[in-house]
Amino acid sequence: MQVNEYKPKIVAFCCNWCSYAGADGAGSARLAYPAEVKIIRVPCSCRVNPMFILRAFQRGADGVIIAGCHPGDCHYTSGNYFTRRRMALLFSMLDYLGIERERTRVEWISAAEGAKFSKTMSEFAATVASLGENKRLEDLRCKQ
Amino acid sequence: MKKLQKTQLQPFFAALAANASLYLPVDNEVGKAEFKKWQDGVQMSTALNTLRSAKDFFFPQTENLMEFKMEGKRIDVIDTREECEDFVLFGVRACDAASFAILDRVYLVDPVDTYYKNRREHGTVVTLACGRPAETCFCGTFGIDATDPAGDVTAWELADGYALRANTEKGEALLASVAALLTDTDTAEVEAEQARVRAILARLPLSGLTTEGLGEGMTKEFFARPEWAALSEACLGCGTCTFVCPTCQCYDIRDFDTGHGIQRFRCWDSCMYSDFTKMAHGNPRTSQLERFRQRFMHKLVYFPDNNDGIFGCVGCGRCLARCPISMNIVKVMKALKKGGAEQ
Amino acid sequence: MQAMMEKRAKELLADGTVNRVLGWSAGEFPYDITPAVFETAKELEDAFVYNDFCAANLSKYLVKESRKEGKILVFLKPCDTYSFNQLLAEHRILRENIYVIGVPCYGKADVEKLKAMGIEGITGIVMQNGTYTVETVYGDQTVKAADAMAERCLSCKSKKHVVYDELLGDEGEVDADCNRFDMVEKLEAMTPDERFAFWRGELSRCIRCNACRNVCPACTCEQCVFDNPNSGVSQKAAVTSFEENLFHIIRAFHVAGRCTDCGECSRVCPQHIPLHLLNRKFIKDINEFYGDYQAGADPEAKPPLGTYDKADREAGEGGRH
Amino acid sequence: MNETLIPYAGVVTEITGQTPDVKTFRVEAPEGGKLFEHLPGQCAMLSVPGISEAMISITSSPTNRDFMEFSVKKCGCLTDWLHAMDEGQMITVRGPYGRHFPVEEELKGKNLVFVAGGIGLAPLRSVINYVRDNRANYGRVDIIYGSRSKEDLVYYNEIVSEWTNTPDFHVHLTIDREQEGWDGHVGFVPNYISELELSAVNACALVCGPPIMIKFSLPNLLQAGFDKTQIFTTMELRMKCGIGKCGRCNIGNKYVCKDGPVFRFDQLDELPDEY
Repeated sequence: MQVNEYKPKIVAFCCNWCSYAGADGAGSARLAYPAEVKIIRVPCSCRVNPMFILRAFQRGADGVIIAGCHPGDCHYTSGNYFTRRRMALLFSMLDYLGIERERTRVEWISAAEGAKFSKTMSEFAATVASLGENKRLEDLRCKQ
Repeated sequence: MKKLQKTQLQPFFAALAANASLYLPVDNEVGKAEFKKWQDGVQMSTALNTLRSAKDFFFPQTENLMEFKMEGKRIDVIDTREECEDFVLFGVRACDAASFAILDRVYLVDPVDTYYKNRREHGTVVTLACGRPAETCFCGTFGIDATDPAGDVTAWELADGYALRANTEKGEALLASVAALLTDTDTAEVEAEQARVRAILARLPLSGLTTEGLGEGMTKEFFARPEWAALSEACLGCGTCTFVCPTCQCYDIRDFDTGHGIQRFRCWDSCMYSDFTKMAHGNPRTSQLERFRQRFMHKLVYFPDNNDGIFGCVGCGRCLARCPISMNIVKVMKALKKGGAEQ
Repeated sequence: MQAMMEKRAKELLADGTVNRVLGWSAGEFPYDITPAVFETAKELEDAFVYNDFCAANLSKYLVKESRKEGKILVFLKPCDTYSFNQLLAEHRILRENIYVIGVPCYGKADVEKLKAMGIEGITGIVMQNGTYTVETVYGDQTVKAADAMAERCLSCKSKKHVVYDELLGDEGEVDADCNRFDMVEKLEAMTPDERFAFWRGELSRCIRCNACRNVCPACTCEQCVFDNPNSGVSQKAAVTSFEENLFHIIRAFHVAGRCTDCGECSRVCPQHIPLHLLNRKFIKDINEFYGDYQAGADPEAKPPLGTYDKADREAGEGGRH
Repeated sequence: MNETLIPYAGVVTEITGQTPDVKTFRVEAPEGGKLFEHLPGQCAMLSVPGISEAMISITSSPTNRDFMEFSVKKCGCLTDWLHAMDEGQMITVRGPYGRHFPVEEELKGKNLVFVAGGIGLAPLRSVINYVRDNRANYGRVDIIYGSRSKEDLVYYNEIVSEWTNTPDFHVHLTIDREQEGWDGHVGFVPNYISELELSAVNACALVCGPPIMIKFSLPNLLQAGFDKTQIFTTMELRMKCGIGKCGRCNIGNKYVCKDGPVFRFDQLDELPDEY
């Protein structure tokens, strides 16, 4: 009998202008990234409000990553700076509540950084995999 | 009448728990009483009453009603009801015991709410007469005797033990199941205890509060009264009073999409909330005054109208203790009566 | 102080400076005090009260009251003035319709503390010289006022009024050494498992009555996200532990950088959940990450989440971790 | 034991556009036939799981043995969804709920005056078709029905092809404003009542429409000689349970879902003026 290897589910919120294009870049350069990473395109990383992240966990995500333009390169000038502050506080709060902080991450990935995209996602997926299933922010109703 | 020695309390709990889940008031993390499941070593709280009422056991804050499987254009309705397990509620006070009779008048009348009925049938209620009532207590206003509560079994705490009296068949069965721990006794000790507590009840600050001038047929008299404006002025529109109330019975039905089906659940609702009556094309109760009025008119007029004069309040005093702005049914009753007297 | 306040209120009503007074109204017992609007000297005489149990922060009522006709007098305790300033900064109240009288506060009492001492059946409380003589149906008891002080007042950040038109009594001072972050630090020092267990224990008691939200002077949205049926968040029932976490994280997050730490959320919680510990965590983090900031201290100050610095730390970086 | 909160699944077998924002949905049991029996004026809770549940009046007559019909105006999440769906889709239905029009009691043997505005004709249609199918039991029938425009008249085809051809049925249509291609009456329903010189002798009136129409129609019916005990209406409020337990649809001590939705006007006078 074959034992199914645990694959974490990962939601990646990607900024339309850089990280999403970065994912494209990874694809056209044939750089692999884990299939468990599900990308949700957002107009800017600062579009992601804490509710999005929590709901992703509710709906079965084991890890959530937000990928945006490098600081200073925001298409809307300053969006990612706000993201940085908000997420710094949110992540700290999750940690305060005893929820594994490694399940959330912010990364800056430009349109040209296909390789970074691929590497970051693989790394993040591995980190989340080592944590195992998300139990502390799960919603039992959504489990099969 | 039976008697249980104080030293036999834990064995008594153990014997009850052997036949059914036993719930009783237990002090929680912050030193407040709440009903929790008994297991070996759990001590009963000495608090007068639990923070939340006991209604949860029959009308829980949330419960799944049914599920739906959706496939293409097809819908399958899945009845998820299950037979509830037998359970015993120990240490319910007279006020909460009276609230069950009020909930029954809503949920057991045709068409019967089968979810409620199921739990009601499987629950055995052991009440505990009050020994040290608080200033917020006013169950006497509604004709409830704190020294002789209803329930399947009534218990009185005495100096060296508990007196127990079965009131129903369920109660008889319960006492029979623990007969080995009980001895026969007469009513003298209980009567002395009742007399002691009745003397305290008479001295409570709200002991003089009556329902005179309230109740059936008073809709027209009270509905347009000017007092509602001042009474509701500070109301935050939260649901605290509703959710700690043992008789508040309104609910909402909502659907939750689990990703692999739809769960339809029921949860407590509050008439104090702005969306309680909101419809697609508008809200008939637009101000907090209207919502506040609805809550108290329901308890003091509408419910008696539809239930042979029985009030929708049992005087447990939880809203007096818990309202963030200290507005409550006693203040409302007094203001309506005072306003009436002045008119 | 009560007599002095009542006198000033009557004077200001009489000379037409204001047409209403927002204060506290006596209740059935010595401690169940309700915020109320008084319109006449007679109403003030009948019910106006100011004592150690006047805990409610009146500033939020001004959102509604300052939009009514005429000017309203409001009595604000030091911590309430921070909420007032914050509401002002957010354009939620109309300053020109409000006359603020600052009133001193030496810490408010919490009747729950009396009850926790086993004092029940309270019929009267005589407050004098730092002691409470509590009259009960079970006999009188004397308690030190300090022993009955509300938890939030034990770590009071400031006895200074940051805004007023008139001040009764002496001006107090900001207490930079207040130990209000002690409990937050204690939690931070725990292991994640301990923290998780702590918060599950606390938050699992939540009954989603929304009292914390509705009382919060920073929660003044016309429509709350939790009231939007399309948000997929149920407003009135924490069906699962997830929803309990979600509600409290989002509630605290939405007031992060705006919460003045008035402590009303914890005061009103019927389940005694220490909600202020969530808000204080954000306040402490903001201080550590972006420099000391006290919401409401200065209505002109830039809110920490409404601004940024290019050199800000990265999310998840640094600190204790 | 049956639980009234648990609905039946029914199939929408036919969807008919009535006006730009009203559609009529024919619902049958999956095995064919009706999901349950009802009486004219009663309602049912219609739902699409995951969207919402709402109380909708049953517009078909109980004399129809094959199916039930619901006419729904597009005005919220559930109704938007219903309007967007295709035939063959299943929905859930539970009921019947509420008190019906007293077709076998007070209304029997009487002359009937129906007064309706817009979608308000939906609950009355159930009575009208019941009367047509039991024609001998009732006297003269007057139907006064108005809407904003000709396009907004629901059941227009049924009215002109069937109702007007029923013996002693007198249909009076009106629209709010002049419109090309309309040579009928123009004006508001309440005024039309006065113009028609109706007889209140041995008659009952059934009124349903927007609150403002009901408000102005009532005095004109009273003027025409009707007593409040001769006038019936049907109401709606937000409902969740449909059985008088969830606590939100009350007006005073009456629950619209259980004690209504059909009320006689003298009964409404007993209730507080909440709405």
